Amino acid sequence: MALIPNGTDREPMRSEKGSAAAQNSAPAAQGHAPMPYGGPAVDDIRMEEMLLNVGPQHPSTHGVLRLLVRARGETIVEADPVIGYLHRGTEKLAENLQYTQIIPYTDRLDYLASMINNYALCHTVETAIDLEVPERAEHLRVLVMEMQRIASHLLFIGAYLLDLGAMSPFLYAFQERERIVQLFNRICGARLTYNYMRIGGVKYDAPEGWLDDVRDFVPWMKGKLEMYDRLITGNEIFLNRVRGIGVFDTKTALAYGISGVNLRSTGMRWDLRRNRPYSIYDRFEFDIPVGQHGDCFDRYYLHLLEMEQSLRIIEQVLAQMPDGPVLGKVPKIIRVPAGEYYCGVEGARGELGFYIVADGKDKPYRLKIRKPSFVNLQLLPELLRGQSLSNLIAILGAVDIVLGEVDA
Amino acid sequence: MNFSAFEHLDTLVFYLVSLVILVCAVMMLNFRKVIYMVLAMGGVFVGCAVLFLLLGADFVGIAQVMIYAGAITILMMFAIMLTNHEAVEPEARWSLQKAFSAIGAVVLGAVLLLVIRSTHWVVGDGRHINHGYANPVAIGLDLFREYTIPFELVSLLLLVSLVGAVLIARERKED
Amino acid sequence: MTEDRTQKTESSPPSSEAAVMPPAAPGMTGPPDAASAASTAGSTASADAAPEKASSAKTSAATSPSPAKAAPPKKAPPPPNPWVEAAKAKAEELAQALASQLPNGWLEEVGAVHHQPMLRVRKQHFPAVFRAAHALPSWELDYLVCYTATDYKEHLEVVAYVESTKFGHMVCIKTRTEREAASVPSIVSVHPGANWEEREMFDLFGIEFTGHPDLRRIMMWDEYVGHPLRKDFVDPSLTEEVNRDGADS
Amino acid sequence: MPALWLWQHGPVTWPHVLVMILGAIVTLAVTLGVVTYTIYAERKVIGWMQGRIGPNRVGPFGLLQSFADIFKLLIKEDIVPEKADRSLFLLAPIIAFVPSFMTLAVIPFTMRHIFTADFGVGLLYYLALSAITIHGVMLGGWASNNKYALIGGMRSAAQMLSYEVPLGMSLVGVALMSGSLNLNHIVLAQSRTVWYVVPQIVGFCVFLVAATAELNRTPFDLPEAESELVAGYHVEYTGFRFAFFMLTEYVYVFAMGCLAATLFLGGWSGPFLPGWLWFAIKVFAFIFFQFWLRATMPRIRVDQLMSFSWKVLLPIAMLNLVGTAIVTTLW
Repeated sequence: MALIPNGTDREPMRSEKGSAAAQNSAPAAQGHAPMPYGGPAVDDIRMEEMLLNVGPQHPSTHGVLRLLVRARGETIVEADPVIGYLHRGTEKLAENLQYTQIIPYTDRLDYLASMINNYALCHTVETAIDLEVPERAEHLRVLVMEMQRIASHLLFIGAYLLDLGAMSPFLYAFQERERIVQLFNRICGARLTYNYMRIGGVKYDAPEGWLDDVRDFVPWMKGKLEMYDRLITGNEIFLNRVRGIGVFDTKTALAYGISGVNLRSTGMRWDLRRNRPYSIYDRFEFDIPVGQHGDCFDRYYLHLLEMEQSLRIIEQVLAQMPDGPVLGKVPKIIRVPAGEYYCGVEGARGELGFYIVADGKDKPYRLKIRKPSFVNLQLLPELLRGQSLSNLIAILGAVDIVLGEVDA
Repeated sequence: MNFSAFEHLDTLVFYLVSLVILVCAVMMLNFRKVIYMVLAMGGVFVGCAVLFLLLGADFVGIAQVMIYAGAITILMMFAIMLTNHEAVEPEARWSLQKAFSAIGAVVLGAVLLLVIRSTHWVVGDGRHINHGYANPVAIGLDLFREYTIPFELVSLLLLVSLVGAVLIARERKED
Repeated sequence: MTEDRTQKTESSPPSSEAAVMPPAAPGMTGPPDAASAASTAGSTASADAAPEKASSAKTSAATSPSPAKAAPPKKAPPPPNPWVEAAKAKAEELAQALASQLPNGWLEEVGAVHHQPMLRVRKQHFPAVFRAAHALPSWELDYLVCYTATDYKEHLEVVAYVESTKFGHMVCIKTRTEREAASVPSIVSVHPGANWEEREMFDLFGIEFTGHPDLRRIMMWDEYVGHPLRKDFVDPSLTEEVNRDGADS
Repeated sequence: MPALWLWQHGPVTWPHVLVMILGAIVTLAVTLGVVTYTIYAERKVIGWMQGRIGPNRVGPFGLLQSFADIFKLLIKEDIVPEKADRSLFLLAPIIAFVPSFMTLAVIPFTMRHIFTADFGVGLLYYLALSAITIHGVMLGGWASNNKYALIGGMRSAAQMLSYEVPLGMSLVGVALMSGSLNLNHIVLAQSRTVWYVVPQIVGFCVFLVAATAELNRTPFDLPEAESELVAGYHVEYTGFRFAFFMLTEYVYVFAMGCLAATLFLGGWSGPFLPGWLWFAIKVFAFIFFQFWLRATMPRIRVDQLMSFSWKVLLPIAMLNLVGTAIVTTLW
């Protein structure tokens, strides 16, 4: 956006939400009061601020995010994310639901990584009631979670490249993702909101031949990853747009509670699968790739590398997949003893945690979801401040948020 | 009016285009919105270009479209769209100054008319009115043979103004 | 029903005979057997080494469903749970370390939530505790993991889990505020990432965070009345008054 | 009879006018057909490149898809936003479209200008006319009273103006070699020697890049970058006014293809096949190249776009021009 029309006091996209942000920022957009000696000073004309309303209906805000951007010339003075358009009150709803009934609601949080959401909740409840999960179930869980991570990262790469104007990677990514989704469809009968996991295991065992198909999937996917690497990583235009853009360091990231790829891109080796081991991740060998510069390119590239590591995990899971039941001995009605429990797992976008306050009944007294997208999104205003408007989309895309999760 | 005047279609086109130019010019003066004025002015430029074409001065006509209708009008639009200004000009009011300028304009018009009437114009058949000098080769030869020094001087002038513009822009930026 | 919740939380969840082979509590990187009062050595082990240790000891790694642990929960009064004891000891240790930097009366309770050390502090000192804990050498609680509130009907409780990315400690720090005109000092100055979480609590619980740079609603719209996550919240659209208005119009 | 078509060499008479109108109609019909199937081909080709099928529902192989789309656009409601500048909003698509179609008037589709004009300064004519379209785009963006549209319009204008300079510079090399600005003469000169893509390869590369930018196509499609500006200058347009803007774009793709074929690829000249077929093949090669780019490239950033034009493309074009001038003089 090279040419920002200074001094347009027109406001075609009004704030639907009437938020304080809009009201606060509006006077700035009205322009300065006339100078006492007549016309405005030259510098005033040049430096007038413009209010740009990005979203909530905008192709690149990945849902219903709205960004109120105040720009001076080409430079962003302040960007204020306005969220809540998709707020469904999951935490409140959960207070009136039995623990098992909450699982389908978690599907709708980060709808690109439903399996991991399922797991995070089940894991927290299992930790709370000290429930044992059968081996096979645990293996199946890790299997689908890693596949889910690949599916989610694929979508990130596709959507990110689409944000940057390349159309094909999006469709390519969807083809690869489709294969994972088909596999999920066969194991749990759904393509997006799986509701596959249960407290104490998983709902269905893998159907016949399913594991073999996953086995076929792994080398195929490896080839595809190589293709992505060749297709995208070396593209000069792409590199020019993402290198050195949206940089932040580990200190900032930790201060803001950033997790996931966003944190690892700064060079911090922090992955809950290693740092706070859960499930059976300690049995597998895999690396935690980290970035060096903390820029958008690192974030893009880490997604690629993480998919590779997920494939490694899948291979190992398949190799040691045991037989047995897939659902443990679970009481009919799950009552969690009074207390407070917090468990975080490494979601596709960072630390996904469930905090449960239980009062000994079959429903949580309070359920809080530690939403990685929500926390990561907080950094966006910092990243955008002082940046040129043209980088807005590149930075926003690389933070990788899912609005279903941000708004919960 | 004699219909035979329109036997030559050129003449018909000439009158039509002249009408368009005059209408555009009058509209430009009457519009209250600056952007409309620029657009009307663009209409005048294009109309003049057509007149050049009618006279067989292809190169001049096209250059007119390219430079005036293309570059200059766009530049004005940019200036208007990028700067803060009243979208609508205030209503014109009569003042002494304006009265004088009106008189001045009328006098100028009269003088021009007189000069035009008193000049002896070469009348051609509408094709070769300027002796084939319309084609770019002839113009180029003329420029570089007969008028080399003025041409270079003009170039120098433009260069100076270009550098000046860059300097002014740079000084502002450092503030 | 929940008045003595925090007291209850100290009593361990139904435990197993895991004393023989105790699985690690989530977030606790120190090996459970080292979790005596002198667990400093174990917990100051470098962050890189700790997970390695955890992963090498397969049985102790999985948070709850450790395959080695087979016995069902007992109904009988549970013996003191080793992880809870360890967490309490760790909390004490932290409290002592922090005490020198904070004025008297900052601490209200030391204990454990589930398997994590817990400190309940007076709300006036809430940010100061985080600042001190962040600066404390050998603790460096620099990462705000989870930050939220709960409505206990008599009071509101603000809960924060902070973690040390260097040493791997995870500590729960709490404070309480009254429900009427609830207010807690903001910790945004220590953990900028608390910004939105505090806005969310302000929005959904009605807790005023004093010193917050930009306290306004985040999920609900500005004209919205009420705080949905409070237990006595009734959806205004469901009340009779609104319905009658709707019928009239 | 051929004299009838060559109206430029004599006074214009009424039969000439009829012939002119006929020529315009035929050219319009051909252009509309080409545009319709360019859109179809684009969707199909990009579909294949992305492992999709592309349109295949309307008519056999989806051949009538574009007609269905056009029909849809024609029967859609013509919405004028309330806060828009109504008259300019209505006028802008016309200002944009008319010059685009007029540029085709000088394209030598075949050896003899049957339906188009044999114009002495055809090359300049093309450049001049295409500059007028910028008015339409800018006014459309401004009149919509929408910030995205305004930014899109501004970007578009700035981009088209910036790239017109290297584009023009790259064409001067061809003009120098052929010694003419008449497009047909340029083709003739090539058929006598060699396609100018060979001696003017640098110029051709500059031309390709500048033309892509001039057409606002990937990777230079910033004015309508949907991920940033939603749709750019025509974001508020619907129905047939939107169709006009789309038509303008694709007519320019066609026209630019014609220009590339004429100036660098030998126009209608070629062995065995009839001239018009050669011309069509060359034009389609250019258009296909545009599809290919669109399926491959991400979008360049706007500041990079500008500096690329002024700091990279223009110096190269200049050097090429100087080199060509030296070589032609010494020859």
